[in-house]
Parts: sequence; C-alpha cells; structure tokens
Amino acid sequence: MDYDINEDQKLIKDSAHSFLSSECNAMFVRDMEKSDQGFTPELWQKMAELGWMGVMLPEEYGGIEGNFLDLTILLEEMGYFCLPGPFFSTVVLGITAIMTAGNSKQKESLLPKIAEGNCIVSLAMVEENASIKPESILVSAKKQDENFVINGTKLFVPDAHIADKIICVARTKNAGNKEDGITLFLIDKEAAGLQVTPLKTFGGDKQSEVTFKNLVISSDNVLGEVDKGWPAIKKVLKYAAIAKCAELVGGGQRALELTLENANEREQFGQKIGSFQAVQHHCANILTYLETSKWMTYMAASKISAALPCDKEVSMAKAWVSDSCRNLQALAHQATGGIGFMEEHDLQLYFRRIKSGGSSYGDADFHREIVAQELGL
Amino acid sequence: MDYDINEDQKLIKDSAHSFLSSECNAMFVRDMEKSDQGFTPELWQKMAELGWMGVMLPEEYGGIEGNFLDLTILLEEMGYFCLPGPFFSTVVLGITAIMTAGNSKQKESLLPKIAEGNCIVSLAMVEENASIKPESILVSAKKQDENFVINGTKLFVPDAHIADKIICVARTKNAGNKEDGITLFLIDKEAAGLQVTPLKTFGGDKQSEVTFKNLVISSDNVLGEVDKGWPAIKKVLKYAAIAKCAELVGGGQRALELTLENANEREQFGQKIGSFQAVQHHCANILTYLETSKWMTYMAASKISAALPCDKEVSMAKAWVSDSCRNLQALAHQATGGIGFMEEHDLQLYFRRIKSGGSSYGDADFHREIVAQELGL
Amino acid sequence: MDFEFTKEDLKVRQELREFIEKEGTPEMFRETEDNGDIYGAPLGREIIKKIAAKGWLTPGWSKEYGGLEASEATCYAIRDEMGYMGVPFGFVAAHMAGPTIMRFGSEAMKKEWLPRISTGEIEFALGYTEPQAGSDLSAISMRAEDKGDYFLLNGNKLFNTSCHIADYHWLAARTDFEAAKHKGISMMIVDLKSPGITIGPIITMAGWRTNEVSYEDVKVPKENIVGKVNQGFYYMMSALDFERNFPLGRYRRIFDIMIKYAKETIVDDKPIAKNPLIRQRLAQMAIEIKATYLLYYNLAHILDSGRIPTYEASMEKLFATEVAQRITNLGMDMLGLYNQLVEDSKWAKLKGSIQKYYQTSIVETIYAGTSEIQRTIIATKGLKMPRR
Amino acid sequence: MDFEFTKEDLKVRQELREFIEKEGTPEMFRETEDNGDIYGAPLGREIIKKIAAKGWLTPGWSKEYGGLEASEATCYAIRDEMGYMGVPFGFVAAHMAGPTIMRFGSEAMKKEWLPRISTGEIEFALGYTEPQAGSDLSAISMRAEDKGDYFLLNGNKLFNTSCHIADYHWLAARTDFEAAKHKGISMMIVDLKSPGITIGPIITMAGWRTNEVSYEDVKVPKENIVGKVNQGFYYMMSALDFERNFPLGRYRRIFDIMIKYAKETIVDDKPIAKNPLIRQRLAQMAIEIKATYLLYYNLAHILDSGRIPTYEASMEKLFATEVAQRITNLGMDMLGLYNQLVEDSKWAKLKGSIQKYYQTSIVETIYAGTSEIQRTIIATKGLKMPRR
Repeated sequence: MDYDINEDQKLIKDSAHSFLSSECNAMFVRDMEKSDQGFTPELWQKMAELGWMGVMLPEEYGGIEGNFLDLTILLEEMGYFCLPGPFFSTVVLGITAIMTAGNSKQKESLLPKIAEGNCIVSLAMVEENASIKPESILVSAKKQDENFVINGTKLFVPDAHIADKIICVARTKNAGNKEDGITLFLIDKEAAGLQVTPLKTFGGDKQSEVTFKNLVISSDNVLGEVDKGWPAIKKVLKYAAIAKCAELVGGGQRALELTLENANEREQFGQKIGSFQAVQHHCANILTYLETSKWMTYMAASKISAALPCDKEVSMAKAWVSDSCRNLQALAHQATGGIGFMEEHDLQLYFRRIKSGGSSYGDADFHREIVAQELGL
Repeated sequence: MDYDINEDQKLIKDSAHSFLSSECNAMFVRDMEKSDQGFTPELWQKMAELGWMGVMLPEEYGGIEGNFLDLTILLEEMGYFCLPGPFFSTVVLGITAIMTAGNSKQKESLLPKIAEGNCIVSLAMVEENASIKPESILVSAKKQDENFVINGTKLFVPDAHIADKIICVARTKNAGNKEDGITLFLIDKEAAGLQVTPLKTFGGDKQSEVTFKNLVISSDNVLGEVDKGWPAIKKVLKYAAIAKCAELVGGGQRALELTLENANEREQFGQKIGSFQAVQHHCANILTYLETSKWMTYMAASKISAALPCDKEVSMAKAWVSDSCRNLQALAHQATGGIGFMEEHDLQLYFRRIKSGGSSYGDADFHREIVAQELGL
Repeated sequence: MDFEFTKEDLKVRQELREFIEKEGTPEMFRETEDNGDIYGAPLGREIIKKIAAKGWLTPGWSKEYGGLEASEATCYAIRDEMGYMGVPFGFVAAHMAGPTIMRFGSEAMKKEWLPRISTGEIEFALGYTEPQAGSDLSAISMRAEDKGDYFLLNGNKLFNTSCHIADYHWLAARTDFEAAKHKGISMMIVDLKSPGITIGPIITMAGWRTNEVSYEDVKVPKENIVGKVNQGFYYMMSALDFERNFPLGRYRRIFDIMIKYAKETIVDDKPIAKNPLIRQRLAQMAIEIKATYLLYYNLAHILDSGRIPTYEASMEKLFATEVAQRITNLGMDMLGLYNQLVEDSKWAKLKGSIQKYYQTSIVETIYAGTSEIQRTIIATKGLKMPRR
Repeated sequence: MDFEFTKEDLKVRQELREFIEKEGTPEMFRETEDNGDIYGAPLGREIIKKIAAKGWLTPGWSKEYGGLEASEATCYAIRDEMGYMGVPFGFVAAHMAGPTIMRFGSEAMKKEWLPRISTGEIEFALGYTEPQAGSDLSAISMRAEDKGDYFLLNGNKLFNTSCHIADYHWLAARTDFEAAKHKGISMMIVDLKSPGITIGPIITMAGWRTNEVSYEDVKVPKENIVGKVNQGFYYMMSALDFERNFPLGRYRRIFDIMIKYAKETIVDDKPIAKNPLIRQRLAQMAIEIKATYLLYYNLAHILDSGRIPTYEASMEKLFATEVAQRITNLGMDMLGLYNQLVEDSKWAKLKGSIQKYYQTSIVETIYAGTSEIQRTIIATKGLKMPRR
C-alpha cells in the first residue's frame, strides 16, 4: 500500500503546475471561453514539446512511456487551472481509442503526429438520447462495396470544430446484443458529408453537433474490427470517466484554496470569517469531499494503470467524485459569500466545470447502477 | 388562512399537557415498556373520563363531537409524553373503521363502550409481506352458509394482546382489481381459532402476531359490505398516517427541548455548548424540521377535518415528517453528546419511537410514490 | 386552523396571471433578466406601472397612499404569483423603502414618496452592502458628514443591484463616527443622478448585472434623511423582520416546467417520469415546495394577526432558498448532458432556463442574510440560545 | 501509488477470519455485546489470549514486547478484520495504554506492563471522561494529591466503559491544581480493585453497559505515573494523533449481511435488490465504504512512512462514523416494519442485528471526539484556519 506519487509523477505534477500557472491564468481561461476556437495553437505546441500528448504513448510513437496514473496526475493540474483546449478529446479519448483498436498502420500514421501536436482528435459518440449505453448508438454505417456510408447526428462532440480526425462510433449491424454491431470510423475533417455545428455550453468548453450525410468512407478507415468496436469504446469511457474525475479533483483543490484565501482574509463582526465554526466546518467538509475524491480517483487510476479488472472501482470513483465535487463547490460558494458569485471571481469557473464534468461520461446515478450490478444486486 | 388553533383546541392541548405531565412521566413510560400489558387500566379509565376516546364521536355515542384536527392536537401531546397504551389502535384505527364502515347496530353496540373506556379495539391489517397495499391482503375468509371461515396470519397488530375486538382485514374474493374483494370482520377476543402472540419491538409499544385458524365468524360481524372493505381501510390508513405524524411532531418537540436543556446548561471549553455555532446551527435545523413537520401535519389534518380531497397532502405530510423527525432526532443526539446515549436520558425514548413511527403506515419512499402519482408522473 | 386560500385571493392570483400573460413580452422578460430581476429599465417600468394601477404593487398599503388595504396573505400571494409569472419580485421601493418610510418617516416624507412608489413611478436600489460590510451591516463605513443643511457623502458600495436603472438609492451611511458601530448609521434617500456618484457594472456568474457604486463628495439634502439621524441600523433590522421573506414563485415555475418535461421526454421508450429515481426526487421537491409555502404564508398570518415575525422569517428564507437550489440541481440532473446548453445554443432544452436558474440559485442562500446568519438568528432569537 | 493489499496481509486476514470462525462461540459474542464491545469478561479473555498468542493483538510491537514487528498497514488490516468478525476492536491496553507506555514510560514500566498487555493477560479501561470533561478534556478535575510516595485520588469519572470487567484504569487525573488547565494533568495506572473505587453501571440506549466510577481516597503508588508528572494532557493528545481511527469492520459486516438480505428477500415477486431505490442506496453505501477504507489505510501509510497523522485521523473518524450511521439507517429502511423487532422476538429478521447496530451507531459520531470536534481539528490543523 503506497499513497505517495513516485518521483517521476512528482516531476510531472510540479512542472505542469509551474508551466500552467504561467501559461494558463484565469484571464486566459476566460478569453478562451469567449473565443471561437477555445484554444491557442501556440500553447498546444508548447504542451506537445513538453511531451504531454505522448504521456501514455510508447517511445516508438514519440511518447514518453508513461501510464494512466501519470496522465491522471497531469489532468489534475489541468483541472486546477481550467486548461482550455482539446487535450482531453485528443489524448484521453482519441489516443485511447487508437491505441486500443487501431492497427499498426493507423497507429504509425497518427500517433506520432498527435504526439507532435500536429493532429487533434475527437470522439463522436453521444447522440440525441444523450446516453452512453451501447443501445444508444443509432448513427448508421452501411456497407457499400469497399466503403461504408454513414448517416446521422452526433451531439456533444468535444472540440469537433478544431479536430483533424473525428472517430465516429456507428452502428453497422442490428443484433439482439446491442454491444455487437458497433464500429469505429476514423473520419477526416475534410470528408464530404461531414458537418460540424458548434453548440454553446455553460461549462466553458467547446462541443459540437456533428452530422454525417451520406458520408462515404473506405474500409481502411475502420478502427479495429467491423461490428466489434464496443469493447474499445467501453475502455475509452472508463478512461474518460476517471480522467474527468482527475480534472474535477484538481478543480476542487483550487475551489478550496479560493475559499480559504477569502475566509482567512475577510473580516466580519470583528473577526476573520475563517474563525467562525460554521465556516470552518464547511471548509472541513470541503476537504473531506476533496480527499476522498482524490483517493477514489487515484485508486481507480492505479487499477487502470495496472490493467486490473476495475469496472466497479471506476464507477465507484465517478459516482463519488461527481457528487462530492458538486457538494464541495456548493460549500465553497456558501463559505465565500457574495464575491464568489461574481464573474470576476474565479470560483464560478469551477462551479460550471464541476457540474458539466459530473454529468459527463456517466453521472452518479448511472455509475451507481453499475456498482449495483457489480455487487450482484 | 389561519395558523392558530382555536380556543377549544387550545383547551384540549393545555389540559392534555397538564394531565399527561402528571400521569405519564418518563419513568412510567419505561415501566410500561417493560410490562407485559403496556398500559394501566387506571390511566385508561381516566382518559375515558376526560372524553379522549370519544374526541371524534358524535354525542349520541358518548362523544364530544370533535373533529380530526382536535384528535391531531391530542395525539401531539401524547407523542410529547410517549403515552403508552392502546389509544392509537382503539381510537385512530378502531373508531375510524367502525364509524366509516359499521352499520348503526354495530356503532350503537360498540362506540359508547369504547367512549367509556370499556372496549379496546385493534386492526389486523399487515401480513408477512409487511405492506399496506391492497394486493398484500392474503388472509382469507371463505363463505360457509351464513358464516365466514378465516385462515391466515397477521403481523404487527398493535395492542392485540389486550384488545377486546380485533378488526380483521381479509380477502373474500380474488378479483383482478385487488381493491375489490376485501372484507372487514369484527372479531371478539374470545373467538375460537384466534391466537395472539406478542412480538418484541424496540419502539416501546406492544404489537402481536395474530393467527386465525379456521375461525368461524357470522356475517353479522362483517363491518360494512362484503368485498367492499378497502375504501374504509384506505381512509383508516390516511387517518393513521397523519395521526402518526402528530405523535412524531410531539416527540420531536420534546427531543428539541431536551437538547436545549442540555445545551443551555452544559459548559465545555469555558462556555455553554449552546453558544457554539455548530450546536446552534444543529438546533436551528432541528427547529426547521420540527416546524415544517408541524405545519405539514396540521395542513393535512385540516384537509381531513374539512373532508377535502387529500391523498396528496396526506402523503406529502407523512413522507416529510418521517424523514424530518428522523433527521431532527439525529441532530438532537449529536448536539447532546454522550449523556443522550444513555438509557436513563429521555432522548432515547424518542429515538426509538421516531424510527418506528417513520416506518409505520407507509414510509417516506412509499408516500413519495403516491405523491408522484398524484403529480401525474 | 385553515390553510386554504380565500376565494378572493384565488381570484386575484388568477387575474394577475392572466394580466401578465397578456401584457408580458419576451423583450420585457429579457430586459428583466439581464438587469438582475429588478425592474427599473424602460419595458419593466411600463408593465409595472400597469400592475401598480391595479393596486398590485403595494396591495397592503392604505388607500390614501395608493394601496388596496389588502391582507398580508393577499400581498404574499400576489408577490409569489408575480415571481411565478417571471415579473421580478424584489421591489426595493414597494417592499423595503416604502414600508420603512411609512413606519418611521415624517408626514412630509410620506406624502412625497409613497404615492410615487405605489404608482410605480419610481424605483429604488438597495444601498446597504459595502466591501467590508456584508453579513455584518453594522460595519458600514460610507461617510456622511453633516455640513449644515446637507450631508456630504464619500465611500463605496458593493453589489448594489439595479443602481444603473433605478432612480434613487436607499442608502445606509455613517453619520456619527464616534458612536458605537450600531448607533451611528442613518438611512437616506439619494438621487442616483447626483453629481459625484459613479456606478460601475459587476457581472454575476449567472450573467446578470450588479454594481459597485462610488460616492465622491455627493451632497444629500437633510430632508432626505429617513426618520431620525443615527437610527438607520435599527430601521434596517426592523425592516428585515417585516420584510424578510423569499417567495418561491419563480422556482416553483421552474419545477412545473420540469414536471412537464419529465412527462413528455421519452428515454428508452418511456417518459423519464417513469424512472423511479426521478419520480422520487420530483415528489420530494413537490413536498419541499409545499413545506416552503406553509412557512411563507405563516409569515403573512403572523403579520395579519398583528404580530411581527422574527425567527420565522429567517426560517422561511433559509428553507426556501435551499429548496430553490435543490429544484434547479434536480433539473440539471434530469437534463443530463443537455444541462450544459445555454439559451441560444442549438439543441438547448427548455430555452436553457434550468442552467440559468441553477446558477442564479447559488446566490439565494447568500444575499439578504446567508443561511448561516439565518441559522444563528433562529437559534438565538427563536430558541433563545446563549450568546456565550 | 498502490492501493492493493500485499499477499501477506491478505493471508493474515484470511487466517484471522478462519481462526475466529473456529474459536468464536455465541456465548462469547453475546458476552462481548453486553459489555459494550470491550473484552475483559471471562470468555472474551480466553479468546483474546489465543489471538494474542498469534501476535495479532499487538502485531506492530517489537518482538521484545510480544509483537510481530508488522507494518501499520498489517495492524490496521488485522484490527478491521477483528471488527468484521465480531471481536471487539477497541482495546485500551493494546491500542492506547501500551503505545503511550512505549513512547513515554520508563524502562521499568515498559518491562512490567507491555508483555502482560501483548499476551492479553490484562486489560485496561479508559479513564478520561468526567461529568464536566467530555469534548474538553483539559477540564478534567479528578484530584490526585501528592502524599509523598503515593497520590491520593478523589473524584468521579463518567462513561468509563468496561471498568467493571477490566483490570486497570488508564486514568487521567489532576496533579497540579494551580497550573494552567492543560499543564496539571497526569496519566497513571490504577488497579481497579483498589479500595475506595466504586463502579456503578450506566446502561446505554443500545443496551450495553458503561459506568460511572467514583474515587474516594484511593491510593495510587507513584511508580504508576506514566512518564512525567503533569504531562498527561499532552500524552492524551499525542496518543489521539497516533491512535485515532475507526475501523469500519463491524459495520461493513452489517452491510454485507444487508446485501445478502436484499438479494434473498422477495417482495412483490422479486428480490428487493431489484428495487431501483434500494439498488442505488446500497451502491452508494458500497462507494462510501470504499472511500472510508481509502482514508483508513492512508493513516497506516502515513505511519509506515514515519510520519504522524494529524487532521487525517480526524477525517477518517468523522467520515467512517457517519458512514456507519448511514449503513444502519439504510438497513432499517430496507427491513421496513420488521426493523422494529428485537433479537429474541418471533419474526425478527437478521437476529435483530440491524436495529441493535442502528442504535449503537448513534454514539460513534460522539465518543472519542464528536464530529464537530473533528471538523474543527480538520479546519485548524489541516487547513490552518484562524482561531480568531
């Protein structure tokens, strides 16, 4: 049993913290929210130079051979600073899908580019029913000679507006078992029949509607086997759930710090508000939510890293972190008072991201149901 | 809109409070818990002389022509003092059933006796499935000439061990609509085939298993119409739910007082513990649970008294009061500390009754489901 | 005991609802939302004047000053219904300044201000909070120096919503700099167009605007002092007892919208209303809303009985605002991923209203006395718990 | 980072479990429950001696004093497993007195007491709480007057569980009556059979026994003082940092029983485990139990890393005890009306264990530092929030 991060991870954490504190302050975050692109190529390039895109990749693809736990630690810092941009979609969703399902040709052609910061990837998974269950995949890909023709609409596709490649999760067969018949397609941004329409979100990130209208794609661009795409997506969803937890934990950490800064500074009734029991106990509860969330995230991440069975642990973590971070954020606002409600105060950045993150990749109810199944209930 | 109780009700409340504070102290409550009977005929007789058994009865039956709201106020005081004995089963369950379903002969023969304190009544409703839905009535009564033959087992029958009459809710027909085919029987304690076996409860009250073994009963003892007993039981259950709320509110009031007595007396760290914000806020939350519970109870009771439609309001009240009183009791223990955990401290009396009361006549989940139906969900 | 509305109250609610359905325009509602839900801007003023003409702005006031002499129960019902209908319910003039003038103001002041308030002609902005005076209003430090026939004001106010659209500032300022903190504050009425006043926007996380206001050598005539000099703190506190309440109306409307949404939205071939988890949470909200209104109308009942609510007002505000947060949180959970989409996004559900109110609800448990302050009031005033 | 048990720890848990399954008798478990879950009575002593012989009573101690020199992780795992198996987990001798003697006692004292503790030969009862000293232990007022070669003790202790069955009192008493409150308390070992000690039962609401203990002219030899005179308060506080933890084991067992019950109990033709409301709540409990153990084993990790937990111990105790209450509350809700039936009633489910633990769970958030005290420690020690 070891609760400490190792020396390499400490290095990742410290260097990410120091890099992002200079490159990604709260003003930059606000600017990116307002911008159409939602990121800057300059920052993206610097991140690539630091090796971040390749954190989980083998050396042969330009990576640094890290594991998922290393990525978790990096994401926690990104959450702390509300890093805008397509890191999550490219690295957590894209690389995981390609590494899991891709053939060596696909890996060789894509992964080094991604590692260099020259390819942004996203995953088009969710549809109008807003569900991440296999039976919810209805966008269809019909075989036509050596090609497939894709039709339908995907929603909530992160960073699709700037993606070079979009991995589309489509149905190629209607079997009784809904996990069967799902196929992944690697689609180029220039493909005819692809249309990306940005949605406006309150979480500060960029998501889009992506429609496929008789989009013809060759079989070479199938990622993995035809009809057998679900296991890879299931893995991606597990990674994404814990990756999102890591971001939330980082954000929760910053929300606590902001709360303490105010509580230890502001005086009312002749004393620091941080000396009032009511405020102290709110902060103690925040820390309790935060530390349990942190350990739950690390626990699940270390199971993933060790390639141990972890469906239960992943769902436990996502359910707990989604609820807890929402609760801690509410306490942070309550302890901070009026100033925390203002746009100019940074607390609101976390409020929005924490709620979005809680709903993404399965909310607490969804994951509790999986835990119930894992308990044999 | 009028939130005040009227002069008559104030009189009921004050006289009940003063009577019970001398006749029913916490030592007496403990003695009754330990006794086999769970009540004393002396106190029962005094209550009858005060007109309590007849609070809802017309004058012709020896009553004082009060309404359900009057009864609610009386029950609140009984809850405050943890009054032991068969008042609830006789008056809330028994009288309501007889007044609703009984014919004039049955009323004339039973109600005056009850009012005089000479007849204890109970209702045998719940069975092994522990449910209060009509489909859960399985104890069967089969027609045989002019008689019925009853077979089966009832559980959780309050005060059956001392009841002179037990109203048995039995199934006389297996129809598709489970509300159809339920019949009420007035059974004498001496009836052959009736067996009463006390259960041991942690709530301090007396409940029994009641078994019917080829118990033969004449049609004269059918209360109301054959097969048409459910509407009367539904009404009894509504009355019982709100009556239980009233007891819980009274108990909650006392739990708050006990908490305050300790908090305003005990010193730690050189100050009264009641001056600490954490304790103050616990107590503020207790009062909030208590007052909302009180108004919800009165609101539903006044709807019942005015014979207005009130399925939704009754279920709202029972759901809210069950949860809130449990919450307020937990806060009371937390604010009181170690001494409140001791048997000799009165707080524990309420702890047990509040949990039992919350489960009785439909718990919070059960009643929320009814509210959902009433909302058209 | 009787918890039913009178026929008259039901009729007034109905009339009011129909009136706003008829008169309200999308532009007016939009303007209102952008301004932080207080009227004052052109379209709001227009409809408020019409509402005032019906007597619904100040229904409890005497006819002399433009009221209907209605019961508090009626006033509370109207106020709640206005919230439900999307018409801002926090009128500083009608609900805070007016009643205080009525209780403590001179005859001249009453004659001058009350009719203009009850007709909806003028609106006030609240001028209590300062950077260092939030929960602790006795710490107010805006200086008002006595210069003979006027006061000279210098200092800053923070989070003074609607100053940029209201006519007058209902201002608490320090007029005695030596006295104990509570004993040196006065209430006064300041024309917001006075020279020396600078109003700067502060945008809330929910997108609407509040203000920081700076006073630099602002002259306020002495006749604009309300009641007695240096009694302002007590007037503020007294007003809170009378006026503290939180009509749940606009969140109740959100809830009704959610109920409809749950019935109409099909997921996995059945309405989400049939999901047991959703059913239970919606039912629980309906229950908590009911409890809120029982507390709310109890305040009216206490006033109608000639008494003054104390801790009861704190309890209602505490409970109602927490219910408001739970309603919007449930709404967000029900919408799932759609909860992220804002009003003008493609695919937005319910016009993005849930996430907007979800954000606004955060401040409800903070402004006008935080939940923590309310709990302390309940404990010390309601339960007489010791201060030491 | 690694959150898995070592193979050795898994093996020890397994052995311990099998051992208690084999050795535990219903009479022993019953005796234990009646005595407030601390050993000391005849049957408990018997099994504890056997457990001690395996090294499992004080696994972390050096071999010199009868330990296994095991890691704290192993110690924590053993302690939790003992709770799970129904063997009381709070050993005053092994977990509180022993470690303090080891840290602060003289060599002679170590030699005299530690081997007798590690073999399970003797048990201590905790002697901290007094009528006016609960959360505030600095207010301890039991008088210990220096009479040359002994102290003369007078005063009262309250809620000193297991005094009626233990051998020695691990007593905090005031030895300096002039010094500041924290600086006049000493720790000492008192033979509970000493003349002048009267032990009276107090029965808890959960049915088990604790005590009030009065000291009247009780003589305690000076060699029974632990460490330095007047340093007792600091020893108590230091011990809390080392020893504060709440192994959830016995509530985890209740949870496992509930899971089984949910799968096996048929209502309306299907197991209640299929009721979505029950499923969600059981899953939530499984999640919270997981979170508890993450906090719990972090304490072991901190100790194994050579550091001392501070606020982390408070957090674990706070969190675990609240989880314990939620587990039993859910159990009560799942049982419905059956939740009322006590162990020896006809129709009782799960031997009435749920309601028994439901009642016991009430005190978990109170004794050994209330949840409120723990939150204050987390805020002031963990977050360095200001005291004023």
